Amino acid sequence: MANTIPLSPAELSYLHTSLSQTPPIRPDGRSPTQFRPLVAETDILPSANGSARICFADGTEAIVGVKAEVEKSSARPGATTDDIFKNSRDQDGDVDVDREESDKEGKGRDEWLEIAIEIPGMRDDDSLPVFLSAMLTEALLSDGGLKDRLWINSRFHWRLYIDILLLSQPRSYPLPLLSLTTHLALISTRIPALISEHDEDPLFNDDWEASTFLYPRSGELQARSKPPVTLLVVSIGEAVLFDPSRDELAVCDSAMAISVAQSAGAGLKVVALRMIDPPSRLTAGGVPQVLNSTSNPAATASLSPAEALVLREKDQGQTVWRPPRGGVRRAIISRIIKMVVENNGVGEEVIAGLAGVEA
Amino acid sequence: MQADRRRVNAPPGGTTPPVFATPSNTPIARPVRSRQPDEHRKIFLRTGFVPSASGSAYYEIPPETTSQSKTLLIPSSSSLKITCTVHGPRPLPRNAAFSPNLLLSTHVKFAPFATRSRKGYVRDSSERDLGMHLESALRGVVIGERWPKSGCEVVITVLEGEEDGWWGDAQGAEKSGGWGMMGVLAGCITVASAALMDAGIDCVDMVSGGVAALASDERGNGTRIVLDPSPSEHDIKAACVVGYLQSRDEITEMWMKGNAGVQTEALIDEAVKAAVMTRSVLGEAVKESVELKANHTDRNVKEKGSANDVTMTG
Amino acid sequence: MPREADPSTNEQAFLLSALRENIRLDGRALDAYRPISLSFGEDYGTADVRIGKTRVRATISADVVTPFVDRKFDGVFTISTELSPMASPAFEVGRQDQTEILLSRILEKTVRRSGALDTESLCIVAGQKCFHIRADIHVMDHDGNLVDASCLALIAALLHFRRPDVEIKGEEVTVFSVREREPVKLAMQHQPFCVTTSCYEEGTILLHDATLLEEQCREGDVLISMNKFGEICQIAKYGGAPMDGLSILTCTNTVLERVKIFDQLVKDRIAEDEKRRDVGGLIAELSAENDR
Amino acid sequence: MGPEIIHHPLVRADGSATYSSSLFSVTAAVNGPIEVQRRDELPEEAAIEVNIRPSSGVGGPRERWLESVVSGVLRSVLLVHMNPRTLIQITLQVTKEPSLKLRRSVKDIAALPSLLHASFLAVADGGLPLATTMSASLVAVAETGETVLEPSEKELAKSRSAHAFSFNTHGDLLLDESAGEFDSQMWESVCQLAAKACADTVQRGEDEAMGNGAAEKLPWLRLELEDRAREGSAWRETT
Amino acid sequence: MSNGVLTAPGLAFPRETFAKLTPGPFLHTHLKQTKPLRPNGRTPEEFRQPIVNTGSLSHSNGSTVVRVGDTAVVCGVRAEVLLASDIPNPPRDGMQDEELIEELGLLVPNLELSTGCSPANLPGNPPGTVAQSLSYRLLTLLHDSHIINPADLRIQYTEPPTEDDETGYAPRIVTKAYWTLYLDILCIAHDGNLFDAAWAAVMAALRNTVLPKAWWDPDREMIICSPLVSEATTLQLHSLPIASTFACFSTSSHLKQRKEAESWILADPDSFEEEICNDALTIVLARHQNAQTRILRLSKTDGSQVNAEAVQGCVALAEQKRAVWESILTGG
Amino acid sequence: MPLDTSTYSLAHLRVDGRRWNELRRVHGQISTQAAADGSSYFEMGNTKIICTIAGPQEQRRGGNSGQSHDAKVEVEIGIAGFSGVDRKRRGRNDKRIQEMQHAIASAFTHTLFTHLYPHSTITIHLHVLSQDGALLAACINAATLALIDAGIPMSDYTAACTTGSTASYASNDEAADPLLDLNSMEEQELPFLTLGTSGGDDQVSLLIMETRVQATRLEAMVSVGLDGCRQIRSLLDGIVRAHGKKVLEARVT
Amino acid sequence: MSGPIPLSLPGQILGPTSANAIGSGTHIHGTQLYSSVAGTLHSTPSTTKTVKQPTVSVQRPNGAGTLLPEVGTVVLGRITRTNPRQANLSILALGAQGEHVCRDGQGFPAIIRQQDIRATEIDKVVVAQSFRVGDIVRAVVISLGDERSYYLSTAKNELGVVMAVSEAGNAMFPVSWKEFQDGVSGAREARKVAKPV
Repeated sequence: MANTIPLSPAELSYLHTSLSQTPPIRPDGRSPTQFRPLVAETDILPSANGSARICFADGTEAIVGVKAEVEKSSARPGATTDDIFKNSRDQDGDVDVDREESDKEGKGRDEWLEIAIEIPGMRDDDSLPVFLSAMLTEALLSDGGLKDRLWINSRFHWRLYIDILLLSQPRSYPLPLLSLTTHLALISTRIPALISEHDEDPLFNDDWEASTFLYPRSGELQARSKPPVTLLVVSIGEAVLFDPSRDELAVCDSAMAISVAQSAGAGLKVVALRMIDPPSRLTAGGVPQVLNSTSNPAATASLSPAEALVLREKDQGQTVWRPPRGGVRRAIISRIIKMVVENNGVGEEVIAGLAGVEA
Repeated sequence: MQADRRRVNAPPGGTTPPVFATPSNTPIARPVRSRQPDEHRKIFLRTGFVPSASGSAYYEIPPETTSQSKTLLIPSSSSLKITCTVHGPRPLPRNAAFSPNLLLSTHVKFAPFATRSRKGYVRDSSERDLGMHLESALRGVVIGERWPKSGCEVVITVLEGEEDGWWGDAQGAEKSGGWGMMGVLAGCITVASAALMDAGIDCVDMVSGGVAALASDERGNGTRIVLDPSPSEHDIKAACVVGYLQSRDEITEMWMKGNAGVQTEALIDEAVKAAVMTRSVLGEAVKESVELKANHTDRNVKEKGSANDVTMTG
Repeated sequence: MPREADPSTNEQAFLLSALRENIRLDGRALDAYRPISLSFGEDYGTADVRIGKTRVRATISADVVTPFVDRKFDGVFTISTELSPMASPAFEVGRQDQTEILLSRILEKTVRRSGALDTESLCIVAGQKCFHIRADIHVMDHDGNLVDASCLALIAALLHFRRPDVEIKGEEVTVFSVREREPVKLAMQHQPFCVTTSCYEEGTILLHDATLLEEQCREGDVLISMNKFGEICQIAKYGGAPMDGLSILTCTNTVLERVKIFDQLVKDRIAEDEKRRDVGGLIAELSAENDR
Repeated sequence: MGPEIIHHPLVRADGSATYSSSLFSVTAAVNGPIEVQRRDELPEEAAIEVNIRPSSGVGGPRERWLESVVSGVLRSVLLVHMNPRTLIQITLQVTKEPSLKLRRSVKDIAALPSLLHASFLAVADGGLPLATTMSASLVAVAETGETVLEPSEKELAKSRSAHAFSFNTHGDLLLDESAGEFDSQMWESVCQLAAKACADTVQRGEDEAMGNGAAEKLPWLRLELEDRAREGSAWRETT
Repeated sequence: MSNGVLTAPGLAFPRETFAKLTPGPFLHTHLKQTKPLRPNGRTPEEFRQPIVNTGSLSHSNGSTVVRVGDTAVVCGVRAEVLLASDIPNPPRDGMQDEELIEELGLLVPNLELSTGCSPANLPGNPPGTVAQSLSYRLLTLLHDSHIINPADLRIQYTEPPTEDDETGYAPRIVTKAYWTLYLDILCIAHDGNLFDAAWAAVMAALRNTVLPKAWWDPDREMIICSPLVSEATTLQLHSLPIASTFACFSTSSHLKQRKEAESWILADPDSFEEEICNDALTIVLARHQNAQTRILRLSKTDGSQVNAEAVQGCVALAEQKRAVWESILTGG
Repeated sequence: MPLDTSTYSLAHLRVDGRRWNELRRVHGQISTQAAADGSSYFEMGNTKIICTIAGPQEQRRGGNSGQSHDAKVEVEIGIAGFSGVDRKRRGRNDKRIQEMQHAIASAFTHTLFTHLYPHSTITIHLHVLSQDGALLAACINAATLALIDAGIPMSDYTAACTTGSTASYASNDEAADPLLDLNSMEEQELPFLTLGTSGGDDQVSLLIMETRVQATRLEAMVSVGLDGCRQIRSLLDGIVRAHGKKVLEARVT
Repeated sequence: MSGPIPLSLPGQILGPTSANAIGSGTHIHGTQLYSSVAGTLHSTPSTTKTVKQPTVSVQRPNGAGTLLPEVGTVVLGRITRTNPRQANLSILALGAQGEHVCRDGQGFPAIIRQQDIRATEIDKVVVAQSFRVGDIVRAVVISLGDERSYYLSTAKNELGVVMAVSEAGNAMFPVSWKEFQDGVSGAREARKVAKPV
């Protein structure tokens, strides 16, 4: 993360100790699984197929616009011709393929979905935007449903552009904000109804009322047709915190982004998970009392760098702050996964919360 | 018609990769996994092939020669060739601010000829993303505070990348792809780790990469978990890469894609197994180079010898 | 890296106080231009313009390309303005700065957008082949008023240029080299020129053809492009000191006068040049029909 | 016809010159010694930056290569150690090229002498400290095997090999770019021919038969330098 | 002496340190020995032997890894199809065949240095002057040497006689497309004299470049290729030009008398030598079967120490090297 | 589809039902975003802009930029991919956008009291959410509001609008009538200019025209534009006062 | 050395911290001492009474002790520019005899301030008479300095210029604590000379 942490070693170790209590004491008094309050609205842009805006209490604000355009499907370059298409493989696919979708199943392509993230003061090939869009893309693609729904006929498909604008300088890691906004925007996204048939050039009903939702709401699909959400989780000692603030990120042992989607059984499934390099690793370590040249110059003057190192090492971040080393234990990871996916766990809570927005 | 003014450009007409048609009389079969589900492909790893760099390493998973590789121009099974050089610790660039720790930066680039469809010269988002993954894998390992106000670049060139799927498979590239990338990442983690050792930068452990995948079981339906999957051999549903520290049983980097459902944790455990296997190779390679250097230096003390004759083992 | 040094406070004060008495440091009248010279190169399509110490050279070149998919019936016309340290050490190689962006934008609007060059006439086979006319602006010396000079050079060069002749037989397209066939002129629809007016003292003092020093001291400027028929092709007043609407309108009149002079100048020079290289009256013909 | 030299055609640049041969015409501008960017700074020398701009289009690998060749020659001519930690910036604007279509390598080689002469004259005009005077010449070998000094477009187009040479006043070989097909004897003779041609441009009263235009250069340059010196000391006499 | 210690009192630095602190004198002390020996243990006119390894890249039509000492380059050849109809300004019939490749730009060599191959080359940067110059030199040399027969790159099609043209006409053969060869050269490890290595890599890669059988399919209106190895053809090269590069180390300086200066010519310089040497001389020799060797390219830049005789000497050395390398490249 | 320009005459209505001298609906909000030093949301018809201000703050990537001691005004325009009819992304270094940025920056450099903030930067971020004509004008108005919200002293509002002229430049008829505040469809068909005023009594601080038009028509266009700017100015003023009122009330209670 | 040297790889346990004092190339995790570099394992018995455990350290095989300048490190560098207040140099090698050579081309940027050149009569020091661009200097690191340069000092006898080239371009040798002499012309030039060791 580009922006540097404005906290002193003392502050860092204070935060760390208070957060590693059980239960952890968060600076803003939230419970470990609690999210920060936010204001949200959808369908704010006439020119887009779907849109949403979310504003966090700390003023960070994001707008997402979804636009769908018809595009001619191109034959893959370098591909082989018909002869090979014959021995296409088993059409296994997911267990729960409903009729209406089945003919499209497996026909969608990754490149039909394009996510672009703009963050003020950053070029779009800076690491943060790239990382974020990669994370959101793989979450959306992981359930084949979405891209399959983009299939129109063998010659044409929808191209879905998701443009994500962060309107404010990234105060904290903007991932949750962007993910939630995207979720809302996609839920509200509508696609014109197709009136042409089969492989002829597609014709659409220009009546907006007739348009269908990209994530169908009617019927038994209800359960499975929700875009995924990506949550940011950090671990500090034994504690696990959701939607961490910047300060909390600055002292965490590990951070990970975990994307969940609703699966048929109304339960949640993990569709993507990746660890994030926590900014805490770049923080400055504190100076142990024994090494404090101002308090006891006599002692420190004689010390060679090697000896100083030894003393630091011995301290092991007990008395003063030391940037975390190593990674995270498997036990914690599986605990996090559980907290997210379990029935009425954090994941469901969040999705339910967002569902309320459209009302 | 936007020509790159820093390179020799393609003819203005623009070119397309060849399209192949297989005569129907020559059958083409998807390569089948010959090794056990929990068996890793052979890994070749060497360090110190770029003497001018602080550290360097070369990583290779040689392709398995199938019957078709002789008859067909198109490679049926995929392989992996990765080089890595480490420069540093060295002074930070002029514009950089003071940093109390080692600023480790990673850079992953595919060679234009590394994949079936030609790669561009500038890093695309997937390559940048790979770099980020690697960064989080390595930053957890190096003891940064021992290297104040200095930087360290880890540069990786992928000469040959894992396939995303089976070329003959009409849907291969269309099903949610990027499986190859995960194999590449595992390789990057291991090779970078070796190069860091070679550079002599303090690390809490030797991090090694491992992949496992949840693939549909070729024999009958259902799924099974396989180590070190070669995407061309499997129909992958979900996969997981880890950067694993064996001695502390910790994970510095994890990347999971697809829906593993209830098997999620099993998948992670398998990936860790794979990482443990690569670690042994890593250990061997590093030991070897250490011995080599040790003898070399005290030989240098005795009779002066050119620095060139013993390196270049890769 | 080395940036254009700002004039000293005294220098500025001196220049301004002189202006208040309608005196310019080089003794010109406020609306007067420095001596202008226009000359052409040996081969077609290169024009060399000097306005005082400012010197700009425009070179036109043509080659055959495939047209853009969205404009099947148009040829391609691009103007490149890359400033080099030759003009002033302040210009860095390969880094486009404010001056360059504005220069290229103004030329773009004045010449391209106003349809001075008939791009449809550059089409050879719709959607397949067309000419790509490329104009390179080389600023050799920078002593202010780059825009006017560049625009003048560009128009002159375009008028002077001749593209290779083509022949279409069904599918077959033959592009003849200069040696094989007499190349043909470009189809110009009108000749716009740009005149920059610099303003001082809250827009009360207006002057033309500012030198670099005068540019550094000015409060704002208005760039107006017109052709001799009194059509405005472009106006650009980017912020700066405000001036009242009327004085802008009056500006256009003085600009028109200046544009007519430019137009005549180019015409004469072209004529001279053609006389010089005229062979068997062929070109006389061409120019004749061009006047119609 | 020999080359045509316009001295000090530009106002802004510290030194400038335009050199036109029958093939190319190049305007060179020199700024320097000027402030250098920290990353290019050399502790004990002046950095030399050459920038070549084609008459139409933007520069590419070809220009970068020509630049490195030209700067290589200039470095052995300029007394770079006299202005350490500065920059000598040379911009070369090509304004005329052969109209005939030449093989790429031939065209490049043909361009070198013009580029070198133009930049050297500009550097001299800019009053930068020089270790020696240099001159360059172009030779082509026809299919028949005969050598042609300062060949025309047509001769180049038909040549079997093309050679660009540059020598300094001591007769040291500063540059040779030869391409085509030839053997070492041929190269030997071409080299001698070129050396002679370059030498002629450095002695007064050279034979006009030579017709090598660069010949007029040195006396002109010498006079020019003398003028400069006189101007420089003029104020002494007056006071 | 031999381990390069200068006659400065109280100084016994390790070789490496001396090389770093005072490279010039360090090299000088080595060369001014009665039997000049370079710090890298080679004699002045000694070349490094290449190690060539071809066909290792599965996604390339042809590939090589060439190692010369500690310089290592990888070259991959990728063939793509250029449709004749896509060429905006196709060559006129008048043009002689051998210029075709240059005219159409069918060979596209690009050398990549920002691979971390040395501390000086930062990753991610676009090609700098050095890389661009090298790429361009490779390009022009490829054109000048005429090693590839343009016919091999043509994909032709025999048009069936249409009813309207009277019978007895020979069926018209048209070139529907051309093979374009992308030669990407990655420098993996950089220890001097990149050009020789890169050129050798290109040669070796082209030698084992395999082009699939390709034909025009009038129904699909596209070029179709056969994936069968049996039907593919290997590229034939007319000759095998070899490049030899020399550097010159000289004690001359503007501060000293010219006559005081001594200089040595070093064959195949490593990067340490390239740093402190001035002149650079590259000679490219080619030998057509049972003809005598000819010079394709001779370029001498960056200095004033190498005179004509010296050049002739180098040509002789280059010929020796050419013979050796040719056998290695063809053997390998 | 080309508009039938004949239908334009002072009597008739425009395609969207407006009269020739009628502005589209203008709507604006102030301090919409807590995180920014100043912010605004501004609509002209279907053109929607969000503006945020950062600064005055210390100069980024330090040092010799700006030899002058006054604050430096920087503008960053981001045009959202979904803002247009069909989706397209503009690169940061699109020259048209850079030109707009320059125009806006130099317009405000003159009205803001930059001398109060030596060696500092005032950055204006403009996010274009939806465009339907008068893009530059809308940006300027949005920036004015946001700068007021940021509390940066200025000599006066800068208000901007566009004016066009009926009958495309081809025909030379004198019967051409001026039009106020064009939408994107009209902009495609008719010559138009963007006018920005500041400092009262018709002081033109910005005037940009990119289409070819007879000089004789300019006068009419400009005078209509000046009138339009007066209207805009008062609208902006209304928005500011309303907001100020709200704030004060909030204080009281 | 005789016999196979015991090797150690990062992450390898070297024993409990209670029984081993930590040395270079190692780190502590929990109660155990771990290796942190790949290299040769050395255990040196304690010298002082206070600590009884042996110090365990892992040394990098290529003999490089430190890779970075630390406070107290003696370094060798070349002067790149001088002004009346300070001399800039780039550190090329670490260690009194430059045991570890910096791979990187330009080396670590460093500064010797006027007051750090000499131990005595600090106020009288003239930078131009102590260093010239191109001199090779032996100095000690006194602070990590600012974000750019390390701060060095030559305020010791054995520190200062060790190699220099005269204005005539010839190698020189030290003749006094403040002068070098041109080997050819015999001309003398002022320097802060390092006492030959």
